[in-house]
Amino acid sequence: MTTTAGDRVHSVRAEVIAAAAAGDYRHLVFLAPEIAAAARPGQFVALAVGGDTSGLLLRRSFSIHRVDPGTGTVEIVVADAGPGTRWITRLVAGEAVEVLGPLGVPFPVPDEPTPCVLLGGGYGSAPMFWLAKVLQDKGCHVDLVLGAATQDRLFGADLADRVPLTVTTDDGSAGITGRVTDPLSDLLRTSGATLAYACGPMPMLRAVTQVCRPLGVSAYVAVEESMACGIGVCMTCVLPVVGADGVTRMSRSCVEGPTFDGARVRWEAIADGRVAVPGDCLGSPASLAALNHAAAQGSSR
Amino acid sequence: MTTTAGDRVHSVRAEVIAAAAAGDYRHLVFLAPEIAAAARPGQFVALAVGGDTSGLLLRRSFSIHRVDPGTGTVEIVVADAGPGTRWITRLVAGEAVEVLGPLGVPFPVPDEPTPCVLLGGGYGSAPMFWLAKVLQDKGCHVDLVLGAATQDRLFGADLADRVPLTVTTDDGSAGITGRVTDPLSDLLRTSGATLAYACGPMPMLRAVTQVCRPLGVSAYVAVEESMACGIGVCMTCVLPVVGADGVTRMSRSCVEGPTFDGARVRWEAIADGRVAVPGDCLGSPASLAALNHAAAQGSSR
Amino acid sequence: MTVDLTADLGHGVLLPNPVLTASGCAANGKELHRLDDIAKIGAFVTKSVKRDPQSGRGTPRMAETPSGMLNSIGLQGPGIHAFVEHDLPWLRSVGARAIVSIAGESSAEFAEVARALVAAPDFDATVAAIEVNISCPNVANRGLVYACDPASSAEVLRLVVPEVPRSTPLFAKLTPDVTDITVIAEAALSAGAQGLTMINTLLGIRIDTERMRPHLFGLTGGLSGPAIRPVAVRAIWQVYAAMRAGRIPTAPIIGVGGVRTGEDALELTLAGASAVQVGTAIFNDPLSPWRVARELGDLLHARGIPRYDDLVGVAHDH
Amino acid sequence: MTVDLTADLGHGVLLPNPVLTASGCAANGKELHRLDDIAKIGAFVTKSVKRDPQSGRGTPRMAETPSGMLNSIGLQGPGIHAFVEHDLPWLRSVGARAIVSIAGESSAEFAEVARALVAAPDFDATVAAIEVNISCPNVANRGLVYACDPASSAEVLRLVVPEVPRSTPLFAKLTPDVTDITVIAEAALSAGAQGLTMINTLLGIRIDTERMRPHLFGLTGGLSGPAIRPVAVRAIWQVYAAMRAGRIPTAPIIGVGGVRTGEDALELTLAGASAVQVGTAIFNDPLSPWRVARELGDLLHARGIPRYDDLVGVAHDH
Ligand SMILES: Cc1cc2nc3c(=O)[nH]c(=O)nc-3n(C[C@H](O)[C@H](O)[C@H](O)COP(=O)(O)OP(=O)(O)OC[C@H]3O[C@@H](n4cnc5c(N)ncnc54)[C@H](O)[C@@H]3O)c2cc1C
Ligand SMILES: Cc1cc2nc3c(=O)[nH]c(=O)nc-3n(C[C@H](O)[C@H](O)[C@H](O)COP(=O)(O)OP(=O)(O)OC[C@H]3O[C@@H](n4cnc5c(N)ncnc54)[C@H](O)[C@@H]3O)c2cc1C
Ligand SMILES: Cc1cc2nc3c(=O)[nH]c(=O)nc-3n(C[C@H](O)[C@H](O)[C@H](O)COP(=O)(O)O)c2cc1C
Ligand SMILES: Cc1cc2nc3c(=O)[nH]c(=O)nc-3n(C[C@H](O)[C@H](O)[C@H](O)COP(=O)(O)O)c2cc1C
Ligand code: FES
Ligand code: FES
Repeated sequence: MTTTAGDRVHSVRAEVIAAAAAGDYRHLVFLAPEIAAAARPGQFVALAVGGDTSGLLLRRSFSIHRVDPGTGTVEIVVADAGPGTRWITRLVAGEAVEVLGPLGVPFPVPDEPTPCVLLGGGYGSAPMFWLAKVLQDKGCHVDLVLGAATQDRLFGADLADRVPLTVTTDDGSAGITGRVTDPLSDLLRTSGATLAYACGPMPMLRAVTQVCRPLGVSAYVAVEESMACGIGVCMTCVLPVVGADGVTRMSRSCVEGPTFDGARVRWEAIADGRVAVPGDCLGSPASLAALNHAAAQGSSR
Repeated sequence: MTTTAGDRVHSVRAEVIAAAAAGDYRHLVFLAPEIAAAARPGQFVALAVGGDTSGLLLRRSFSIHRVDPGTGTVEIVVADAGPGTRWITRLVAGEAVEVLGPLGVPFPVPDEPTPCVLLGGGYGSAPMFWLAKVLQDKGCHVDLVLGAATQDRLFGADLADRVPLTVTTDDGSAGITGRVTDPLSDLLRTSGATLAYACGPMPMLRAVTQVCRPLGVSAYVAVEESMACGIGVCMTCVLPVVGADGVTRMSRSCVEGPTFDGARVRWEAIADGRVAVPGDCLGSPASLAALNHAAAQGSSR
Repeated sequence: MTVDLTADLGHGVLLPNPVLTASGCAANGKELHRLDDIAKIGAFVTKSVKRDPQSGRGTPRMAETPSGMLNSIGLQGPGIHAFVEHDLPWLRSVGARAIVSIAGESSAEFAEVARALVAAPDFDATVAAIEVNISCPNVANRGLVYACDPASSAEVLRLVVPEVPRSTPLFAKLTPDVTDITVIAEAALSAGAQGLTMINTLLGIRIDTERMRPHLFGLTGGLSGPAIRPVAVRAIWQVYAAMRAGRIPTAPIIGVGGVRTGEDALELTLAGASAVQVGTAIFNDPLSPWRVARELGDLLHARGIPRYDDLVGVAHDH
Repeated sequence: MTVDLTADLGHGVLLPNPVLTASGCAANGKELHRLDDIAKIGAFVTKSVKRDPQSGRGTPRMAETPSGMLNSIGLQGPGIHAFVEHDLPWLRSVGARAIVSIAGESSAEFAEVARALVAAPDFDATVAAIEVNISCPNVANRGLVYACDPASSAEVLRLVVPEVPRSTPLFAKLTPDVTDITVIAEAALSAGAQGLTMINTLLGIRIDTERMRPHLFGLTGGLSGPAIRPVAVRAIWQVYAAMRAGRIPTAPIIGVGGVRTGEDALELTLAGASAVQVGTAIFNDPLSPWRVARELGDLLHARGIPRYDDLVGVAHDH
């Protein structure tokens, strides 16, 4: 399992090749051969929005749905969530857009065939089909669970032709009524999976981790934190993650993530749209106060 | 000769019906029936630029090229002069744009048939064909002079089918080599015109006024001052104009103009992209100092 | 559910809705009335008026900036006597509620302007409040803006207060260009201001890179528009917080700075504003004072909030 | 014609071009180096570093605003010892010229950080100048930002100056959130700063209107981006004018605030900046530090101006 954190990031002006509705989402295909050649599942791209006269400076991030290194195309799935995404959903074929990528650490893929369960919530399904394919190519058995609030916000149920698929919706408009995590324990048991991958809203990722952990299943989750730069220079996209050394750090989800081992994420610090700094985090105000206190004690002795 | 300063201003979202190149300019036709019904030559419209995500707040002003109250269309001619106009020149049929109008005081039109000379410089030609028609409909003889730096920046030479036309370019790429004002004295003499109308850059308007004045010819000029609001509320678009009472005031070119009697404009205050406040202007620092001085003298007596 | 948009400016001044025009961004009413009825606007704030007619500065008087603009008008206007003779009767004739903004080059001039205004026949019927624009230069103090100095700010208020009946509240308009705006707020309130308007423009400069000289005739200009909204929200927040903490006298705040939508107006309200002015946004959309009020009502309706006034400063509780 | 883009920061520090990164907008180099060679940037300004590792604040740490953004990072970083051990050697290894930004919660901490930096084995080879970020809170003085107070500003400089060889100029970084920035500039220069960096961010707040609470975890944030450029130009202009008039000591100014294009860089230069930093624009276009330098060169070439350094402050002459 390797990462690409040190690899080249490409900044390109990409032509939109196709743009079409997909339920409540917009499915966009653009030409970015450098990105298509380098990207792996779990990585994302960042698009500039609003064109030349834009008052929106920050880029918007999107999981890569899939790439085709042969044709040089990159695909994303976009929900209209605000002014930036609205601008993107109005792009039509022939227009150009500034794209940065591939960004972030991809999902780690096992070297040996391993049974896996993949879970996608809403547009979080987008990268799962490509990931499924990569895993299957490695000989892994893959089960896929897609969930959403409603059928219209379910992405890609039609794309899962080669993967056993379970669908859930909150309102029962498609598949099983309930959460995407509901069928997870049963699936893990029946498939004997030891690996899970999830992409979707934070509460879902937390729930996936909570189901997997007691069963000894590793859960890799792709988080979605508000990002200003996407390339690791601004420090806005952090969340508390426990390192290999057991120390919690505020880690940048754009370069150290967006994929993390769910067991290492300090979920209890994340609530209600906010992330607090755990008291034992490296360099937290609490830990610095303790440090200074200890230093003072030391010097007074 | 009446003005429309008190009339209703319409703020509409207008569909672009047609957009095409015209030399270096872009000729735009949009649907705005309220504006088309009310507008008269010399008035202008103000367009919002950049769409929903725009960081450009201020509207851009354009002389109305012509209107068709029957079809409800309004036409303008746009030079790519910066980010706002660039955005406008990229509009295509089917898109929508926010338009405000009709704005400003139209050219005054004589009640009696009167021989006139019309002069347009660069895109300043745009309103002249419509004005010519209105004057001809009143029985006026009309001569038209169009000038520009180069042939590509000459607008509408092909539109002057019913008007005697003289063309000038600075570089001689079309018509007479020289300034649009060069043929003016001769034309005034031969046609016996007592009225001139001009639209174009400030130095041209000043020159037209200077040629006309000694000959007793009234020159109405449409000025182009930098405007923030276009509707008379911000006070950015002023220039010093002598009123009927002989007093100079900093007058708003968007509601008291853009058409002014050239003889009333204090051209000497306008130079090098700046307009100074004449010392004898109402409320100028100099005149207020004099006022205070007089008051002090009065009270000391 | 009907939403009650009434805004309470204190001293019995209730406005039918909390969305006002900002001084200098709507002239004195006639021009905007060509687009819609200004009597429907919460209150119409007039262009700051001085004693004598003012030519204002030379041009360029403005520069567009990213999501904002610089202006350097120089308070062009008719002077208080012409204002009282022409503008006030017109505002009355259309049934507008006016908040009259006054200015001066000396504290005595402020008082003189206030006196002439209060003496106007249309004063009682038309003027809901007076805005004292102390964010303008004090000629006696090296041209330093009054509101950059607590003592100068207080002096203006002390001279104006006796000229104005207590039923017509005085709002001091503050500049954000200070190290601590709560100090100026306190000075103005302690000297008798019954409310505050925040913020005026930020001082800015634009260079014409072609001509390699300052773009504005008057060199400096005031920065306004959505670009400055975070600064306006911060100023309102700080002063409201100081009031809650009892560090300065409590009084209503009128918020202004970068408001373009109903949501923006809500933002300033939640930070502590009892009413909100729309300025530069008018140049983008001259119907914005009416639109913002409508959007604000729609927002409250959609969220099931029955009374606007209940939202003032509410973000301080969460 | 070849254009000479050399920027002169005084004390013999010449940079091959005047376009730098802004502290905190480019981390410590590794990340941006994935896009292009940071050794080609005029100088790489590192994220402000304190003595100890810093977790920074909780999130949200940013809010997008019209043509700008608010940030509230809380100086997250490795601490000076890890910086000296890992970041500085890396910067040296790629041949970058670094300007190291230092910060502290007390003036003593600033001095301690400077001392550790100067003692680093890679210091001489890599550090062209030090930026003293006094636009951060002074814990001893109720969390008031040093650069809001002339005395605190001077104290930091007085303690840092003796730690640093004179051949490594110290640039004090100022906040625009003051009534008169020339007073702070004078305090910093008189206390030994050899240059000034202007401006840091403006204090702002954003309210989350859905949740009706402040959007940022840390309540206030710093406003940056093109939205604030007119304020940066004004601050540079005022300080440069005060230097020309002999009211404060003369020293080079590094301009920062809203630069996105070569023309923006030229604007700050004409106002008085000897070099220019690119900050928030990097988030929009991570190649902007390189692009802005290229555009600036092209602009000068197109206008037949052979030397960048001849343009510094030129708008004051017209
Ligand atoms: C790694 C990653 C992958 C993502 N993948 C997808 C995807 O495949 N499909 C999709 O539709 N969306 C995806 N998102 C979310 C998408 O980036 C946001 O919906 C979008 O940024 C919102 O921008 P806006 O202008 O429409 O909304 P606004 O709310 O107006 O945005 C305002 C600011 O907040 C930031 N912001 C707001 N919401 C989010 C969010 N959820 N995540 C990150 N930043 C946010 C924006 O970038 C912007 O700077 C992803 C986000 C991340 C971080
Ligand atoms: C009454 C009137 C009629 C006009 N008619 C036409 C026309 O028919 N065709 C045409 O191509 N142009 C016309 N113009 C000029 C046109 O408005 C400007 O070219 C345009 O505003 C420039 O905007 P920009 O974003 O492209 O350039 P920028 O230079 O980036 O504009 C920056 C700011 O300055 C203002 N500005 C810049 N130049 C001018 C200018 N010359 N006049 C007014 N404001 C300016 C802009 O409105 C904007 O606020 C007219 C202007 C006025 C006032
Ligand atoms: C062109 C213009 C003229 C202004 N004139 C005045 C004025 O006369 N008196 C005043 O108190 N404020 C004046 N202002 C400031 C506004 O009232 C307001 O405080 C500021 O612009 C911030 O609000 P906004 O971002 O909504 O424009 C003016 C602003 C602009 C843009
Ligand atoms: C995310 C972010 C982090 C910043 N961190 C620092 C910092 O650590 N030290 C510092 O002196 N300035 C910091 N700044 C301020 C910038 O260096 C710069 O002064 C300011 O953003 C204005 O420039 P800009 O508009 O080009 O961004 C930061 C700015 C941003 C946006
Ligand atoms: S988004 Fe900037 S560091 Fe992650
Ligand atoms: S453009 Fe605003 S008054 Fe003329």
